[in-house]
Amino acid sequence: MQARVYVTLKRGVLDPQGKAVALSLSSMGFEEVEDVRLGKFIEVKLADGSSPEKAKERLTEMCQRLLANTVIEDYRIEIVGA
Amino acid sequence: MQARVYVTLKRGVLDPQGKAVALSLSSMGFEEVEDVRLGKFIEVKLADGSSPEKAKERLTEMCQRLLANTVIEDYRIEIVGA
Amino acid sequence: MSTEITPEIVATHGLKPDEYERIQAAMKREPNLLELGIFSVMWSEHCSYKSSRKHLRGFPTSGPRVLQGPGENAGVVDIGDGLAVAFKMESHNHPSYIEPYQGAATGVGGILRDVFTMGARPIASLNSLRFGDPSHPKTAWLLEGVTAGIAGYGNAIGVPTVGGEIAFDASYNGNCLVNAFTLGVLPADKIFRGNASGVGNPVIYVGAKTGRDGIHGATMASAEFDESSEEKRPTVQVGDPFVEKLLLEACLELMQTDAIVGIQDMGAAGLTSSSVEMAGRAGNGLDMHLDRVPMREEGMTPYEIMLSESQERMLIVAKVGREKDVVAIFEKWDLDVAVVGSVSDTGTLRLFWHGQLAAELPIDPLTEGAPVYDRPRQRPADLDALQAFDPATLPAPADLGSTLLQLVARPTIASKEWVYRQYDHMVRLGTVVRPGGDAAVVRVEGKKGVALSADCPSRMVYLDPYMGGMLTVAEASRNVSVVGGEPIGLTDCLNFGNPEKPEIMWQFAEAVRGIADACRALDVPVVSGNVSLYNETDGKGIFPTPTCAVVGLVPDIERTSTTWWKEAGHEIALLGT
Amino acid sequence: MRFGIVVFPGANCDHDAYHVAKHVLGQDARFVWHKDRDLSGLDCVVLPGGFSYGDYLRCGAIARFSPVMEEVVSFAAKGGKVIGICNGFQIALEAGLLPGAMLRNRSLKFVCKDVHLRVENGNTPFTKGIAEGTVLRMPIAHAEGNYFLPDDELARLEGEGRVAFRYVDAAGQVTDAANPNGSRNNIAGILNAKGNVLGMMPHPERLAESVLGGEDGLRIFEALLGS
Ligand SMILES: Nc1ncnc2c1ncn2[C@@H]1O[C@H](COP(=O)(O)OP(=O)(O)O)[C@@H](O)[C@H]1O
Repeated sequence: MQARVYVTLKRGVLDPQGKAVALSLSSMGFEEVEDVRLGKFIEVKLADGSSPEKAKERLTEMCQRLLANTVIEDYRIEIVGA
Repeated sequence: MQARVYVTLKRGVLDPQGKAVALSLSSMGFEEVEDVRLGKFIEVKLADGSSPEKAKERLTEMCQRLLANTVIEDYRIEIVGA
Repeated sequence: MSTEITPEIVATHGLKPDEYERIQAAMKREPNLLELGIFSVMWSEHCSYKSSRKHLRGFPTSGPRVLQGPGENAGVVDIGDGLAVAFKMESHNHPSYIEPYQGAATGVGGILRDVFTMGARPIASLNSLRFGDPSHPKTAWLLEGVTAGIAGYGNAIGVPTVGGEIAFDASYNGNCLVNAFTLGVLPADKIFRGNASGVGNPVIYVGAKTGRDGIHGATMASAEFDESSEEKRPTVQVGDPFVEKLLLEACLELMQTDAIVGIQDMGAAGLTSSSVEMAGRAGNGLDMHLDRVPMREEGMTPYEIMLSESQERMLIVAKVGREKDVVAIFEKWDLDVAVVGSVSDTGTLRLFWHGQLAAELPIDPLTEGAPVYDRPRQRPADLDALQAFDPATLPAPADLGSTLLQLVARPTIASKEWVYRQYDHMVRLGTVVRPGGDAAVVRVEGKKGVALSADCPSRMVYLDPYMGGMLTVAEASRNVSVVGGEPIGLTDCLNFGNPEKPEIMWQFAEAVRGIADACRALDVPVVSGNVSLYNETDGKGIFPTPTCAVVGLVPDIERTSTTWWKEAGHEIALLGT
Repeated sequence: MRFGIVVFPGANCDHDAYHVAKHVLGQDARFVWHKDRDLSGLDCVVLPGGFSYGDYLRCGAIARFSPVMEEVVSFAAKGGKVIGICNGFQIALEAGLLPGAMLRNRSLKFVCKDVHLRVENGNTPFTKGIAEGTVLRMPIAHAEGNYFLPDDELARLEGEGRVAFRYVDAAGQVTDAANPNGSRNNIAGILNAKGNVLGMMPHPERLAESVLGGEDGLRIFEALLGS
């Protein structure tokens, strides 16, 4: 089983990286770029044998404890290939 | 219009961060974790007025030139909310 | 702005009922919410030093070398040949406990700004850290986050982190300490101050845009923690060392011109403290148009703009007609810049929002007129028992060798290489004596250098605050002198518990008295410092930790000494008692 | 010799490179602003260390789009000498001046310390007069110096003698323990095919004065002067 976790900065939290990337894209000629936010994309490979529900529960715990910094970040979990 | 870009390390390129995360997860009691790969999740807000096809083309160019380093990284583009 | 000010609103602003009465008296009317917010920030412990001010007056703050004592963004000491050094230490304890990486990072960013606003180029940083028991579940997470945050910010901006200290003790379990020090060099005759002089001069905002970061952080830092504060998590400030590096270069470039009369960084309490303090020092007033402030988010209110703690921002007062020089330099460095107001002779701070007057406050009550408390003090009842303990009554260790090994393995005593390896301690080509010894030595110019050390034997301060205060100064001065530096100035960061408790207030007053007496004895003036109170969780205070950083002048950097044994056969001597 | 030191926003070793070129070596040196394009009269362009654009997204990724980089690429194509140090090496990789890419250090931490380098090719403008096999002490200070190149290209790089320096122990042996970041084949510095572009993670400018602890780094600059 495979899980995908998307970790993004909370709304309102400064994203220095995104800002720098947006600026650089528009100075490279991509004027249509209005905003860029940088987050993490985490692929987790899990041992088979558990249900998608159970897996999601465990992933939530992993996010809370390690994968995301919940003071400034939100996360979203997707279970694939169950 | 909004685009999402997923940048991941190519298979075969060692992922020191992913390895470290996998190790700490299993030492925290998440023994079901077999492997972790860390990538980037980039949200790009685009000015309206272009087609999703055109947007995808532009995004591909952004990835090739800046968002991904194709020596070590792959990327995938999703256009949403057209 | 028509919110009615209820006792609850007053309380959530950290103001006591009698303080609110004083505000009404000073205003001669009810304040509105924006005005209340500004008072709450200016009268917070963090900005007003209301519990500590009385005691700090006992420090010796002058001397032949002192060019600027306490009261400015940083202290400045003459080092001869037309050069001076500016330095200060600041705490970022509460933010670091909530989000260790960003808390520590923005602490470094803040102290750097304090130094380069004086016109000094930062050349070295130190930090003094305290964490809980190594086995406490949060300790490792805090330690990793704090050191990574210091590294992340300091390395990126390119100022070497050359030393510091770290200690672990259970008293810091719920309240880590992160104190950051920076020193910079400047021409002795070109010191910039946070002064809004010259009626009619433009007030200019530069740096990063304002967001809703850490609103109420300054009042939070002055309130004791309880279980729920981890829930209440305010919007944490995120640092951007890249923007700060641009801000540093742009400010120093601007200071080469004669376009500005005053400059101050927006630290905790952001636009509020910078504007009020600059006006206060000059005895002037300020008019500001808040809608002209560069904003990062939509729908921000004047209240949020005034209380935001967004990082990497500065307020500048320029000479009339020189606005374009300021704008040109900041645009060159891709930074935001906006003329937001002007200096007035009204003695009041007037804030406008799209042309409407949104707040009008007299400056004096906000600064000089802030409350000063002589809080009750009492010697802790258990101190006699603690002091009566005679270590000689302990049985001698059976195996001295293994006891020694156990001792050197204690995290507080063990090598800190794990930490300083993560800090770029060599950038700028100045680090003559690297971390790992008693004090670092950094080249200033030619053969001239400075020796730097930050110390605090906090257990000693706990057992005897007066003696502990003296020992703190003695230790830092000794560390500086053994590498070849003559102590010429000191900055402090006084970390204590809740000053409303008489025992804590007594510890504070005694420690300050000890520091002051030792400084007098060693002829080392206190030129800057910072007070961090309410370092308590659930009623349990930390060890009193009045950290001191001493700066020593090294006349010849080729004549310094280091701690390690050099060669077999050399003789070993033991000095002192 | 005339050195030009590029100033990228966020670079922080630009003054260090300038100091060594100008004050330690007594050579002509000038800064080149990243938005300028004038490299005329320069013999050697230095891409200095630091955190250009905060190292955001990837180290060097944004800086390589600075206007000056187009000129640096053509300067190198015409045989001009270019040395990229630390972040400058990363920028050179992103710009395609040199092959490969940098990954995070395997420790995942920033590491600042002295390491030992072995000179692998003594026949370059940057190592002339230093015998192959010479061991030099030099500081590193980076979080992403874990050099990566796919197998086939790595074999070619090695075969063409384009590895300039390798991390070794004090005795000059290539060991895993002496590898501070996980770089493939302990690679610390590489050359382009023509040999006029050098990228290296260690900072030669940081050990160029005895009062700072050593002068091994100076040898690279001295080799340049003699070339
Ligand atoms: N937080 C820190 N940051 C940088 N260097 C540190 C830090 N903590 C300790 N060091 C360095 O490690 C060395 C030993 O520290 P410490 O054991 O606290 O010294 P001492 O016991 O002599 O006061 C010193 O050189 C000090 O500067």
